[in-house]
Amino acid sequence: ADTIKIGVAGPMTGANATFGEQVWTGVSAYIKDVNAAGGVEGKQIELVKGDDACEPKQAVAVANRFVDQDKVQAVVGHFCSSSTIPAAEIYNDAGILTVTPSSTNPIVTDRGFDTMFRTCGRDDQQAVVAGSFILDTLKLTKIALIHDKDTYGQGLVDALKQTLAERGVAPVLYEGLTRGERDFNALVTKIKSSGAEAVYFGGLIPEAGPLIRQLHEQGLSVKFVSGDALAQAEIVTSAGGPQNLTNVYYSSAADPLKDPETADAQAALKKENIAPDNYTLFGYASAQTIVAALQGTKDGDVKSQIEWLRNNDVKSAVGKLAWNDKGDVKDFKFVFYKFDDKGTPVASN
Amino acid sequence: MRDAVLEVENVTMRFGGIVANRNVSFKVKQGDITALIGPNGAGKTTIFNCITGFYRASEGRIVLQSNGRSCNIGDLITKPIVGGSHLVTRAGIARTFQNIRLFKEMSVVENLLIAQHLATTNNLLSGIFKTPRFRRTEVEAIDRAYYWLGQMNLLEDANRLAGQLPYGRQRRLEIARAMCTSPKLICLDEPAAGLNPSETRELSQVIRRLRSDHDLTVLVIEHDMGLVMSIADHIVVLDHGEVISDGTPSEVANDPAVIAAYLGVSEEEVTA
Amino acid sequence: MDFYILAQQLVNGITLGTIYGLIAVGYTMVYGVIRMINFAHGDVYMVSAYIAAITLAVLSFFGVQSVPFALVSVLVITCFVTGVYGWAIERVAYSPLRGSTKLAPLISAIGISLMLQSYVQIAQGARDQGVPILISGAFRFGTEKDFAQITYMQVVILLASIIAMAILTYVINHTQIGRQCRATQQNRAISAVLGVNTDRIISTVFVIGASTAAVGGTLVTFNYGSFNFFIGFVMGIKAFTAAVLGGIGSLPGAILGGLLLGLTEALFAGYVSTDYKDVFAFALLIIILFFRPYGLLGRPEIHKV
Amino acid sequence: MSTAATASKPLLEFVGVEAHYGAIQALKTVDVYICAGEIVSLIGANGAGKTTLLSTIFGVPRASSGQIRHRGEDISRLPTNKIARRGIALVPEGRQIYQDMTVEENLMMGTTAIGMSHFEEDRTAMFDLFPRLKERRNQTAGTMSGGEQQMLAIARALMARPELILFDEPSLGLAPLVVKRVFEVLAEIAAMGKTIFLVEQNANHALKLSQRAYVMVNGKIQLSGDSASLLDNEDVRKAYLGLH
Amino acid sequence: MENALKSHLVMKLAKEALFTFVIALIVLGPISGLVLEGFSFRNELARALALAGTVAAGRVLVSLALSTAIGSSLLQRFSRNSGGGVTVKTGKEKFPYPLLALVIVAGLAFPAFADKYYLGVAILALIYVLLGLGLNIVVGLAGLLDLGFVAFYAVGAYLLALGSQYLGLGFWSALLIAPFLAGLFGMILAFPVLRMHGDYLAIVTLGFGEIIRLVLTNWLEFTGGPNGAPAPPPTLFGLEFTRTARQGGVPFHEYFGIPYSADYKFWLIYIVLFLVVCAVVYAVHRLRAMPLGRLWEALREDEIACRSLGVNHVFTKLSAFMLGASTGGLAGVFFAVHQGFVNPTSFTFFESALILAIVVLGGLGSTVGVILAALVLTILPEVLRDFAEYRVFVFGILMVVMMIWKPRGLVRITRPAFFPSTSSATAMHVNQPLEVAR
Ligand SMILES: Nc1ncnc2c1ncn2[C@@H]1O[C@H](COP(=O)(O)OP(=O)(O)OP(=O)(O)O)[C@@H](O)[C@H]1O
Ligand SMILES: Nc1ncnc2c1ncn2[C@@H]1O[C@H](COP(=O)(O)OP(=O)(O)OP(=O)(O)O)[C@@H](O)[C@H]1O
Ligand SMILES: [Mg+2]
Ligand SMILES: [Mg+2]
Repeated sequence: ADTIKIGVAGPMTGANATFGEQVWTGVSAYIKDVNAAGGVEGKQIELVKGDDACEPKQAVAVANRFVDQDKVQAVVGHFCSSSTIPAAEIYNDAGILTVTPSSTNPIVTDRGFDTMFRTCGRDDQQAVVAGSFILDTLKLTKIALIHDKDTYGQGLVDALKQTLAERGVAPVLYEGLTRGERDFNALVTKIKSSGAEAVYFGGLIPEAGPLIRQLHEQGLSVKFVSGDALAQAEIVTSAGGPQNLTNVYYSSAADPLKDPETADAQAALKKENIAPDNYTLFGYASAQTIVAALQGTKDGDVKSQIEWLRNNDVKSAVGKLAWNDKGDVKDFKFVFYKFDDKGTPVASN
Repeated sequence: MRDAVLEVENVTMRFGGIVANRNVSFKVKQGDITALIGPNGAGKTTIFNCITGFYRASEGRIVLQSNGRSCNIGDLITKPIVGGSHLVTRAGIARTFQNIRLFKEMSVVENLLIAQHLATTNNLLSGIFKTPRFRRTEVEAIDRAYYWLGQMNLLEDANRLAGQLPYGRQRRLEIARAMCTSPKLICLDEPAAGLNPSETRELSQVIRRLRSDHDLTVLVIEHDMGLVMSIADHIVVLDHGEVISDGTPSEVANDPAVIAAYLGVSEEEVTA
Repeated sequence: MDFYILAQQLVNGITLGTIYGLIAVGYTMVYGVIRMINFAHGDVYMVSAYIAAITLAVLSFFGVQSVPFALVSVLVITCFVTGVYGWAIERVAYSPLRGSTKLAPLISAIGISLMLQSYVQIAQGARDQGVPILISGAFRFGTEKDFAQITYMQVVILLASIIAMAILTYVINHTQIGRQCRATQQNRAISAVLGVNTDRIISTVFVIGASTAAVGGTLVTFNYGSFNFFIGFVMGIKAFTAAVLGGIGSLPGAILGGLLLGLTEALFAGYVSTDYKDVFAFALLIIILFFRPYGLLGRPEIHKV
Repeated sequence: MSTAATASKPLLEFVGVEAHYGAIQALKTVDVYICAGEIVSLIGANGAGKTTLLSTIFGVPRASSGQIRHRGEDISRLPTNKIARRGIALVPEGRQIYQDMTVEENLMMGTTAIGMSHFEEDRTAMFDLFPRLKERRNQTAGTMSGGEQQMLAIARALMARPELILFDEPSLGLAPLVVKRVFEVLAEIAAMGKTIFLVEQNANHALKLSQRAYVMVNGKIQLSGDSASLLDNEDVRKAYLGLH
Repeated sequence: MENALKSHLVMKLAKEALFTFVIALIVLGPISGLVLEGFSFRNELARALALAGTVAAGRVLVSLALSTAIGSSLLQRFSRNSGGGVTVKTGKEKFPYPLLALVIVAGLAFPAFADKYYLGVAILALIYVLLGLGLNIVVGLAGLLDLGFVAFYAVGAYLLALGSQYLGLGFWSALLIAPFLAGLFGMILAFPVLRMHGDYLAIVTLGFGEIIRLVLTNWLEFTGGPNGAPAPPPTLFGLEFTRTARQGGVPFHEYFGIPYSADYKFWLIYIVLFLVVCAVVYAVHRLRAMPLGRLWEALREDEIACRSLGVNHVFTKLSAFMLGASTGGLAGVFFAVHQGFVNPTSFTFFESALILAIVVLGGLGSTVGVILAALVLTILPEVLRDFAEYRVFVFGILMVVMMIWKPRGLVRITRPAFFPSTSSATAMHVNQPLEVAR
């Protein structure tokens, strides 16, 4: 073929469409530059969009389509862990390099599929960081754990619960809320009556925003800690404005914007007038990873690509990435952020 | 002396505050055609519904003598889990409705086959694998349906949708359907309503034939006094939910209470 | 302490329940006239949330400062635009199906629901949106540490809902148009013969349903401050549940059903488990319908045989 | 046929009307006219198409060809509710009262075409005509007996102060006493100067009451003429009066 | 005269266009014209005007097309079409055996020509055929509006996933157990449901479906919660379809000494599924000609009349629920084995709605219709992939359009004709009493 096809799979429709959009934006921004610079080995890269709406059923269809119809050589995706898990099996069978920008569930790489890599962290890594942040930095021990009963959120909270248990701390509250709802007042009152000093929330903005706002409205001054899903600009509007974010912290990759390694990517995005949203960066980084592997191996063989990724670093939009044998990023650095009075995230401590 | 097939004893039926039947008692004798008449709203349909198990009488009891056994309708419909009005049909009472209730989007024959399901329902597998026994019962059921269509003069409509039939034919089909459950007692609620005089005459012959050829007892509600007077052996008159008269046609027709409440005219004028 | 927690949960439940009730009204009324479960209703509510936020943004762009004025004008404009939505949807997707099977409009409604969601997503983006806090502060009862509160916004919600419901109840029970609605519900063919413009009545009902959803949508938007194109789904199912709980077709039933559902959720979440609160709510629904097959205030269809 | 009507201009006129239910043709080139102040009856066997004829006036089903003229205007394409507002009322087959409304609300609905201004007055008149309804004014109509419902249906139609009233088998399922009463009421209504178009199975009563009549067979008008002459017609007597 | 007519038409069209434009502007204006950005907005009014203009122009075009001769004749045919309902066969129709044989052969040969993507789509389509057939028993035949059908689908799918995890069940044993287990769930649901009428039944089934999904989501220890549970791949006589044996057997390709391909697994699933679908189609076809199937339909038409004929409506409904549920359970097993992984997001209310759409679009009660509709509604979203994010939008529009085009479904229902066994049958049985099981 005279082009190299790369599939980009994620939720382009449905409840999580906003993330799919970000990943797509990031990937296409990078690939555009690569193509402009002559492509890989003189071949242009062609992107194929696959919408799985975060449904496993569609994820499998998309994966089969990528493999059999579009004959892609690599895949960025999928977004949700619950989509990545069934799809990874198909890519692995077909020998296609797969890099997910966002599936943090440990199972994704723990199943021993060689072709599976991720540019994001793992829930259990993030949980360890969160545990020590709450216990050691904030020095709080009465913790309420709230999740959204979804793969990402619950995975994170359960891992944290495990971490806390290892430190001998039991949560004062462990509850799951329902995605799509907006009224968490009952839960907030329950948090209040539990006497929690910190709330750890595993979930996404649509629920995190109202939860933060309602905590404020009911006059609770607990610390609100959450994961990398909060690294989105709309948390400010969603939570009702910067004044509600004073006690909010979230962990995310070490601020890519500050990392000198990411300067090129920053500039590239800025040139295109693209907002450096969290998953735009991870999408960008995933695309960089794949292109790097393709350029580094040249023979088009997936085995050597895997080998190459295990042995080389990639300078990416989220910092320098290196992988272990499972496909997880080595020493993925999570850093905690809080918000200044304009609602811009700043590294805490 | 013939036995009573059905005994209605002191039945009272209330709907909230409204008393639709008060202390109604009458007997239906084996092989008789008994007519139930009375002004609109007298409670005729309501007592029918009690007899056929669609309502549970608030007080009193209704007893059916069938195959040498007597069964209490009230007990049948209140049996736990399996109970219900369908047991009343199985005990031998069939009925038609004041407002026709056919399976409109099914064919005429299918309407009759459904009425025979008790004889034809084999187990699931025999039907799926078309066992010989299944085929035999199915053929028998179809033949029986055609027999009743012939009896009711509906043969040419056999494979039309029931809902497409003209009203008069729908009435007859409803009777044929009821007959397919092979009842001991058939309850007809205003079978002649909407029929013209010649059709009504035909209907009265059908009813007579049901009684004579098929050993059937008939209980009929009707406002057409011509029909009632010509076929009934026995008439029960209800007014305001109570029995005001009970006897032979001539006794009832001359009962001043009945004339005042219902007929409004003397008997001669009615039969003329 | 416990007392305040209980009081707080009651406040939470009642506020939530009122909103369920407002949205449930749309289901109940539409069901009443054309016996159809309007599955697109939740998404009409979602659209109204967007319209409310857009209106507010436009008002503040033109420098409107007064909060009561902003609130009232947002409410009015949102009701109007959403009402037109209700009207248009009925014309386009349901009225051509009049007189066909009962389920055809149901499927059409599902199609409309997908369309609305997708349309809003494409036009406005998938990300979460928000509105600034307009009214803050609360009435507090109790001590500095132990207290129950009702926010001013919650008070506004309750007042607005009560007013909306009172107007609606009056219209349905005591005006010509209300009687015509009920008549059309019971027997459309004969109503037309008596001179009722049944098409207009059906449209009216859709407009009323959409407008009450818009009241709900506006209040929710101001109270919770955030929404996205997907909020219609969960709210739709909840409100539908409330409508059935109260007896679908019955206006007071919708309110009662909403309140019951809201309170159940708040108390179960507060005292037992948030995880299983929906399981409990649905189980309660099944149990109530088992003993009252027509809902709490629903009138049984008369089975005069 | 329609030329016969030139003497007094017909109030309602069917000119070559046909109607279909899906593939079934229910009316075949029907020509019928009714002049103001007349009582005209239509008799025919079950399924002849009598009800269909009445319903096409209101456009359900729509006439597939031909015209239905009211005061000389073609109304066959008007929406149903507009037709009602022209002073035509129907007492439908099977009563069709509002089951869940009270008797009184049913009467209120009857005024839809003219508004509520005469309601009190007309209601009193109806209660005089049907004292039974007065007793039951707050009962849910669906729980009343057939006869009571029929009276309510007639009263409801009268509430619109119509000029032309269409009756579809008003005696169906009624006790003899009530049938008598209904026909008395029909006569009273006629005496008020209203035009009546009566569809009946009860040919005897209908022909005695009306001035002119039509006989319908299989969707076609087979016979028409003075009621008195039809009463003497041998075929009519045989088929519809049950006499030999 | 001619001119007057024309200008009248033009006036009418202009009015129509203006009206549509104004309505479209009110409806579309705010959402597509003013895009929210933070607490402020971005002006896209040009887009809104363009959209409203397009809508108005479309409306005018449609009106114009309909006012032409061809258009109006189309419209007439269209309205005729939708008016028709059920018809009875004449009894002379020939059963299309050659066509049937062709379909079966083509179906069996399909994997030989298709790649994995087409095969995957075909498997999904067949799963929905199965689901449609199951729900058709409940909704189409018995007339019970079930909005929680997905519950039984979930039961089947989780049976395989959890069964293999806890009990060591494999694909084949799950396939055998699933109908019974799902049927049992159907029975549990049926008891509270059967007292209810019409739409109350709908909400209770919806609630049941949600309860099942919520329990699957919340009961972390048992079901794996949102993370779901893996489902084992199928085996054939103990041979596995994985690259290396995992369930303690021999891999298929090693046994036959052929190179490994992931396709074998899908071939097996497809063939088994196809045969199961054929069997279910046959069973449903038979059921409709059996007393039980007829009773379901009678119950749909008039429950009171059924009771007056001695039909135990409770048991009859129960049987419909259970058989429908069983079919749904079967479909679930295939889904799980095809996905290799199940989690609650596959069993949302939307899934129930989609299955219902299949049944309604197919024509309530029509088996052929359900099959067609299932194929259309599963293949359509795949075809629409080229529309990218407009996919769902277009799908929604098509759903509405299809309903308006064929409100009674793709296939018209016909009723079988029956004839007596002999011409003199009507004279028989005169005094032969019916042997009724009392
Ligand atoms: N389900 C019900 N709920 C309330 N009242 C009822 C119900 N069924 C009947 N009634 C009342 O009981 C009385 C008797 O009604 P029923 O239908 O038995 O009269 P009927 O004698 O059959 O009259 P008709 O000859 O007009 O059919 C009526 O006044 C009616 O209002
Ligand atoms: N909704 C319908 N769909 C299909 N066919 C119909 C429909 N209504 C009536 N028909 C058919 O049209 C024909 C005329 O029916 P119509 O009801 O007008 O007769 P009718 O003279 O009023 O009879 P009846 O005395 O029984 O009231 C009948 O053959 C009937 O089967
Ligand atoms: Mg009666
Ligand atoms: Mg008629």
